[in-house]
Amino acid sequence: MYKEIRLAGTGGQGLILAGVILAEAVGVYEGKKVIQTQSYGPEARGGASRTDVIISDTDILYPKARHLDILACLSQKSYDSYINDLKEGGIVIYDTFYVQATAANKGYGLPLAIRTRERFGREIFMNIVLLGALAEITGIVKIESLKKAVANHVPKVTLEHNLKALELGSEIGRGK
Amino acid sequence: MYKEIRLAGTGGQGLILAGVILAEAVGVYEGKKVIQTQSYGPEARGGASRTDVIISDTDILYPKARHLDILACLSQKSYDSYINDLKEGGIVIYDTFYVQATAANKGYGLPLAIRTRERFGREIFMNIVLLGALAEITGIVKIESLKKAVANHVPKVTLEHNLKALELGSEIGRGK
Amino acid sequence: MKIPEIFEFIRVDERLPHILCPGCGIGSAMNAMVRAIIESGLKNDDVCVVSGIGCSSRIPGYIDADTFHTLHGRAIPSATGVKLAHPELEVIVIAGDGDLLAIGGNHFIHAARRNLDMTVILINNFNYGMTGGQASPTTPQGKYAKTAPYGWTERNFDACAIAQASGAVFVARSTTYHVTHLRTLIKQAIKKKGFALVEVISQCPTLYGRLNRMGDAVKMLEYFRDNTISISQIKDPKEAEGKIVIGVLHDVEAPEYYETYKEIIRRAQAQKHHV
Amino acid sequence: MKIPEIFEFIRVDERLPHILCPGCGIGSAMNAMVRAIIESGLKNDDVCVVSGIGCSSRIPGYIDADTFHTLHGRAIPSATGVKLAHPELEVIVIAGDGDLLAIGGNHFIHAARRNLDMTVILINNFNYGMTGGQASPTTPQGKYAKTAPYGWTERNFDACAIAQASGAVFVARSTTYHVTHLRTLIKQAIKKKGFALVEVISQCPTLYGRLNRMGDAVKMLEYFRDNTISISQIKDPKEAEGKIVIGVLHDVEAPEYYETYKEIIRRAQAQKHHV
Amino acid sequence: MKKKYPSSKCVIGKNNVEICIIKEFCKGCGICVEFCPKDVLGLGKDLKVEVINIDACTGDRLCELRCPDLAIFVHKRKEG
Amino acid sequence: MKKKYPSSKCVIGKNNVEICIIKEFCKGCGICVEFCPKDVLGLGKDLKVEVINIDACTGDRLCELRCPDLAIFVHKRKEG
Amino acid sequence: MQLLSGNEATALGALKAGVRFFAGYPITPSTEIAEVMAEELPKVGGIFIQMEDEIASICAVIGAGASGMRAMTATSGPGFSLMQEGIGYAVMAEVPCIIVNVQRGGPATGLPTKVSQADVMAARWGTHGDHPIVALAPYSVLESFELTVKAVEFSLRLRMPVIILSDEIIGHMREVVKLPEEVTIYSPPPLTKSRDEYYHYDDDTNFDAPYAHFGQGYRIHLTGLTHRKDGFPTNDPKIIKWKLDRLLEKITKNREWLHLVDYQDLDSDTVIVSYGSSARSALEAKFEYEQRHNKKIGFLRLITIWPFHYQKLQSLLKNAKRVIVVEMNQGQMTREISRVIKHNAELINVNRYDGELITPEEILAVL
Amino acid sequence: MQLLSGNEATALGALKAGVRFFAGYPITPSTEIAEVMAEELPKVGGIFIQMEDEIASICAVIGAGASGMRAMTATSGPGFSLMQEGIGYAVMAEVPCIIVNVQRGGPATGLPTKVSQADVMAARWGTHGDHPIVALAPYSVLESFELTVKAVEFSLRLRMPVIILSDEIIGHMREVVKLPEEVTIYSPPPLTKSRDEYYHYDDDTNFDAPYAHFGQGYRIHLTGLTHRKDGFPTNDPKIIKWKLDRLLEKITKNREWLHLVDYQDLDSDTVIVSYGSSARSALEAKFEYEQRHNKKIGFLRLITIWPFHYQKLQSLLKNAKRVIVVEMNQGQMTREISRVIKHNAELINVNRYDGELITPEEILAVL
Ligand SMILES: Cc1ncc(C[n+]2csc(CCOP(=O)(O)OP(=O)(O)O)c2C)c(N)n1
Ligand SMILES: Cc1ncc(C[n+]2csc(CCOP(=O)(O)OP(=O)(O)O)c2C)c(N)n1
Ligand code: SF4
Ligand code: SF4
Ligand code: SF4
Ligand code: SF4
Ligand code: SF4
Ligand code: SF4
Ligand SMILES: [Mg+2]
Ligand SMILES: [Mg+2]
Repeated sequence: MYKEIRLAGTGGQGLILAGVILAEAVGVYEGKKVIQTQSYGPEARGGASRTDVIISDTDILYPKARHLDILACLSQKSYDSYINDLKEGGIVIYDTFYVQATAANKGYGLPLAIRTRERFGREIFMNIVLLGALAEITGIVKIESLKKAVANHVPKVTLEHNLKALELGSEIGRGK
Repeated sequence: MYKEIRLAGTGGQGLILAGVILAEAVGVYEGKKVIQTQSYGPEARGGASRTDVIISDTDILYPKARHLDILACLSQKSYDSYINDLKEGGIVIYDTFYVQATAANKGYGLPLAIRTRERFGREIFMNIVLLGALAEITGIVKIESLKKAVANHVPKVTLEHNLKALELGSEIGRGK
Repeated sequence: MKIPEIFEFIRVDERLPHILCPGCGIGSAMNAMVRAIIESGLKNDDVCVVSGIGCSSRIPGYIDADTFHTLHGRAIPSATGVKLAHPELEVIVIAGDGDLLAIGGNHFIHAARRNLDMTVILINNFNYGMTGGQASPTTPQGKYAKTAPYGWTERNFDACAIAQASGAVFVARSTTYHVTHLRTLIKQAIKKKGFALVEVISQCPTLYGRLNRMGDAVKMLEYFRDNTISISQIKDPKEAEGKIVIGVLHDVEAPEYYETYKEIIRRAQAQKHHV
Repeated sequence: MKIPEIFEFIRVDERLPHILCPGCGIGSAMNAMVRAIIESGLKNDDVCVVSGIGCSSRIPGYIDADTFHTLHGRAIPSATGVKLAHPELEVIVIAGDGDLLAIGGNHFIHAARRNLDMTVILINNFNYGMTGGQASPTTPQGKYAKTAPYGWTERNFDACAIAQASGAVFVARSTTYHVTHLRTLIKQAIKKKGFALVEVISQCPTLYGRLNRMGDAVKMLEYFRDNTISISQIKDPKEAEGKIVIGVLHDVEAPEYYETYKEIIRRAQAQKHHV
Repeated sequence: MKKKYPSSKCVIGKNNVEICIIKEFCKGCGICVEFCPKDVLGLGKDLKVEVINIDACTGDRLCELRCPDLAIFVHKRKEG
Repeated sequence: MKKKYPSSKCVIGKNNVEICIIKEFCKGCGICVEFCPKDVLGLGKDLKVEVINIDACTGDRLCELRCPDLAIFVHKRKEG
Repeated sequence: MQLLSGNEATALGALKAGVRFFAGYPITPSTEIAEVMAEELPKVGGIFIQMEDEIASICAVIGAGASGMRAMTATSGPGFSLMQEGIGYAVMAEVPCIIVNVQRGGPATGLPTKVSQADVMAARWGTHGDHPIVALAPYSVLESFELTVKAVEFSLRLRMPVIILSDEIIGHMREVVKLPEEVTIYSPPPLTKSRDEYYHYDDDTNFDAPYAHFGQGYRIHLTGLTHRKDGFPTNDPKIIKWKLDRLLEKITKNREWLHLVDYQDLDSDTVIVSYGSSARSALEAKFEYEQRHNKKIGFLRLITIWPFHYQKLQSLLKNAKRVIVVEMNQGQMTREISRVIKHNAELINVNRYDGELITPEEILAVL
Repeated sequence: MQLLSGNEATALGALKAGVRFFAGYPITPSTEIAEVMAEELPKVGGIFIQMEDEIASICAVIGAGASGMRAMTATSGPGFSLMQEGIGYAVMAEVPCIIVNVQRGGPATGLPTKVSQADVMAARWGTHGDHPIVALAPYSVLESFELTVKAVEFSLRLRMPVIILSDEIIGHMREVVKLPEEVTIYSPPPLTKSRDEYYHYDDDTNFDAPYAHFGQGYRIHLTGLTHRKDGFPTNDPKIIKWKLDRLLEKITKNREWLHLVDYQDLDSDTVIVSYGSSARSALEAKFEYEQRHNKKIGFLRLITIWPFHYQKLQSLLKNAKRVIVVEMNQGQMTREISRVIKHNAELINVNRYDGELITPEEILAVL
């Protein structure tokens, strides 16, 4: 198995953290080889931001994703930039509020932003919601593993909300 | 003609200035090729200090004196360090207050310090006194040229004293 | 709409929206600065805006004038070169607390000492924004930062006090809540001949605010609103305790550097040339 | 003779006579410093003397203790490393006005801010001695220096005022004429927990004195004697005008850096280890 | 290069005050909304500023002066 | 290396005050000479310090404390 | 097993190796090292201090290093340039300490968040004067940990600064690693000489020897001026030469154990030479090529960047007909390699210096 | 005719070339340059400012250079190390300025009053990131004057900093010279484009082109971040590569006129290569040898130290069977020369690094 995953959007959406959590979930809790990298600009917020996670049974050398098995986009710019890196048969997931899908491979348009706002008032947990949905849709990681990884990476006071976000994502992923 | 001259003593005795004046006198006012270098330590006063002046009719490349035609010493340490660099037949001039001559070539032991103190109360013009004596003894430079060079290098208010010092040196050099 | 006057001084096309976070006070400070420049009667080509590196230091890139984004901490010496080459330019330095007071602290005190005519706008957001929220020389004791996970125990600088002790002729402070006041102070600083400092207390909601649970930009501005005292209102120093003191803190006259340098030129030219 | 006690603290053999000029005040300051160390009850191995580069900075080489001749301007940050590694050592920094206030100015204000326990002895001879008499941040306006052939027009620092504004807890000044007073101040500074500064007004007869026709060392000391006023004697600030104000200028209590750092260690250790 | 100015949307109130918003610049921080003394402004669904009560606007321009993103402008139309 | 101490020359006055001079260290700056309140000291032919009036010395050690070169030391011999 | 970034692993390696002093100034992409140190050092009673700039940071580290602490700082390009004077001091005064440079794009402020390997020559030649240096380049998260432990050892053995030349990719990349529970940690032998017999720079103390530090009662004198074996300044040409030779010999006499290198299939005609993150692309390219063409490609990875061991590399590359140097700069290491390859071997350069990690495809294109 | 030191001649050369801004910080053995500037600049209405340190000095010089002034600073080893970050900025932002480094012994504080040539590599590689540089080494008082004039020209033509690598011997040595009354002084062509058409870093502006400076109404933006042709920051890999190539091409496209070299008798079997003050010893040795042995010795003196023109030097040295590199360091230039000499030619190193000028005797010993 060798899977290349990219999560992309704008700075401030917490995608790098999402990548770290995903990597830890599959790497530490599911025993896979994993490598996570990121690419971001000088902006703390607002600029383009992306993270690549490669999951494999064997050693991973080149750490960046090249032929995407999974692409998740939370901004139009990132969708436009990376949709062509998607492999034939690859899975694309995107937020319907931020992204207008243009590719033939329509993939999964999900109401992540809207549902997150509905639930939490702000988009602050959208990254985690995305992870839940991605887990359900792609099966690349177990929700249980994500839960453990989330617990390692978010402040204790927000853990409950984050776990709820994961559930929300999983609901969305399951089409609910 | 190729003459290598070294003036050596301790920092604060003004020997580097003396070297500069000597170089300017022969170079600018007597049309010779000349090069002047110095060697000194970090001390503003007290450390070893020396200046080399090379005078030639042709271009001078290596700027340091190696086979001294003339050596003038105002400290025992400098005498001991450099007396062996004196050529056969070279001229050594030294101050009798500071230096105990040990070499076979007895050279010219002069009461520079004592006479300077007598005349000026302090040793402050001893460097210029030395130049006067050196000019007389070696004939390497004219007193007239030295006078002009001195005028370029000392504050106006001290010019008169400096010219007197030159005369004193020339007297000492002439054995008076 | 009719084109807002402020846009005459802004590199609107391609460059905006700027890279700063939503609600970042640096934008409000820029807003005030540009209005102060305009109200001072300066035209685009009369001004050079200089900065170091940091979020605050990104401002020059948005100003439609000669702009100079130098090295981290080096805005002031770089601006010194510009000002001495073009004394007719109004040189404005904009700098973060890290840029001006940490790595750039020495240039800051020496520029104040020399009293070369420039206006320095210090955006004090109590942390290093650009690098992700580390402690800075203005981080108050007890606050959290990425390099102060147990709370910051170092004492913090009062930039205004140091500027004054170092020789600045004009020293003032305001906040991003008090934008009208701030604009007036910047105008005064621009007008002042000599080294003038305006410290702007500003919010970094993304890092400092978040790490210290201070709420969003709005909450931070409310804090500035409610915890400020004007220097002119202080009767007993006790009243100022725990408050941000705003207003003109110091304003004196002293010979400006370039003016005195002209005197050197005069003396030198009175003598004859070597060259 | 019986061996003078001061020689216990001096690297007499081979190292003396030192490289300083005849009549240089730095020697007198060293003399006072060593006596202050001894009278503070410190032994050789209790002390580390740290300096940068300059004539003043040559002093550590003569002190029979751990001594650290660092880079130009960097005595304070280097001393910071020593002190934090060995909080039990009495760390004394000795620095020239160029070293401490020009290239080293930033470290100076930050050390004052942090209030790490150290004693800084600033030998202010109003110029860069080691490099041959250039102007320094303390050169008074109107004076001559190798880089001020037409007279210095820049304003000068009051190092004590800056130290105080930056957070120093003990700030004092004396001169090389007032050696007994100086020794007492250094003793107080050593005793003080936190960042303590003693500024020593000192003569550089070879350069500053000569360039400004101030006469020899003796004449310069006479000047110090005749133009000094003790802080305790000033009733009206006018009296101090044009005078060198000596004495303890500032003495307050504030938490020392390492003490507060211990609190961080306590907090950190209360949580569980990662490593 | 010649300067290109962004486009904005403006609304004019009864009292002749015009509020113009450049959506593209607005980051939805809410500062203008929160500190408008007359509750003239709000955040829309797109999380950006919008005018919700133009007629209350006094034209004090506090929103314009505080906006970190130069996204909102207020001016009084000359009467008549 | 073991420490070697320099040698000095000492004179003792009537009042049991001993002044010791390390010629090798003295640079002849004259500070001790000039500021000795009792004119005890002078500069010699070698331009270095020398004691010229030991009996006037009060033992106030001002010379010792001011000497930049650690070249002069004063102490009072214990009586008896 | 933990998911760690290279920067985190560097910090943990340092802690494991006994580093108990960290002074630094934040700079992307190295800052996480400082942040981990700020959190972890107090737990073990160590010192974290954020200094006012990089100059102060390196000086504080030197001060602590000279006081017997294992001390470290971490920075990136601009900060590294500022530290140069201090690094030279540590070389001259022979103070062990660790400088991590997580390379980003330059020159100047350059590309703060993007990768580069363009500080290879600055690490060797950045400070003025003749000076040797040791620099190590990790290529994985685990190696970031391991090489930091090694760097501490090298620095203590040689009494000199050691530079870790990491890069943005390595520093920010996360991998799942199992850090060793125990690592062997070097300590210099105990000082047996008394103060009277001790010379801080004696002829036999330039490596693997005991030495004193501040606070031990040896009353040592450190200076950046040229000095004698007792540490005091001198202008004596003979002693100066002795001193500079002494510094150089630390490297020349210890090349064998200082020079870490990793290689495979060097008997192939074509050998790829690389280091740091670009070596990952190079190795990937090697494997992809071999899979497609059923032909071996040699691979040589420099772990020790400096010293550059000419003889050893010459012999390792002696069979190569084509040497391909893969690096993310304009050819800095290529300059060195050009001097060790056979005269008739072809030297090919695969460079990239636009802030992006070099891709296996770019390397495959020349294979 | 005047008796001048090399440092004085450097200052006078700068004045002659129109340098009207000097910011510096005193350091032996360069200080006389600042002192002459302090005296002379006000006479011609120029600016002398003594800054608080070398970092401030280089930044002020860059500020003035970016404002259209011919600006210069002078320093020595420790100050040169401190200036590295600023030099990188000047390269990146393309600001013309002159940095004089009067070399003394290093590393660290080293030997303040003694000669060295050990900053050759630091001049090339001192700052982080890929960056080209130009460095010129005078070998006489007159050449100190002349090369400063040249340096100003090169710096204006290439829009980049130029380093003058003098040394303590050259700087302090006095010779009687006749300075030229008139020198031709380069000025960049006048700007004809309007502000709307102007790009500060357009494709055709990397050398010999007009460019704007502050205070001219062009509203330029300078940054040390990687930037587009309009000066604004970008992370776009294509543009970054364009920018770094642009910088490099300033050197690669102009090597011919940048590369100044002086030579005699290169058809001899033995050729001595040297530069700066050691070239004086080398030339003396050549003549002494020829006098004694009636056999010619080749002599090649590098005036332009950087760029190092491989092809040209290769062809100049193509007949040499023995190349003797004479320099006062541990062999820095020898590394470069080793790459241009014939494979079977012998490379001999005459080094000295003890603070003393290398003697003709030392060179004669290997001839
Ligand atoms: C020499 C150097 N050191 C460190 C950095 C990294 N750096 C960039 S901005 C910054 C501090 C920013 O803080 P501040 O000046 O307060 O500006 P803010 O972002 O808070 O507005 C630092 C440390 C750098 N660019 N250069
Ligand atoms: C980085 C650096 N810059 C400059 C110098 C040269 N330098 C040596 S000492 C000194 C100044 C000395 O002045 P000060 O600190 O006042 O000491 P003083 O000699 O007057 O006691 C300078 C500029 C240096 N050694 N290192
Ligand atoms: S990180 Fe802080 S200072 Fe920087 S732009 Fe964001 S809010 Fe503003
Ligand atoms: S130059 Fe001045 S400061 Fe230096 S030793 Fe001489 S008198 Fe003292
Ligand atoms: S203040 Fe500006 S950016 Fe913030 S919501 Fe209002 S218009 Fe938008
Ligand atoms: S101008 Fe004043 S009243 Fe009108 S919207 Fe803005 S803040 Fe509100
Ligand atoms: S003060 Fe010291 S050095 Fe000066 S004359 Fe007296 S004994 Fe000699
Ligand atoms: S101890 Fe006092 S009285 Fe005696 S010689 Fe010294 S200064 Fe004069
Ligand atoms: Mg800040
Ligand atoms: Mg001084």
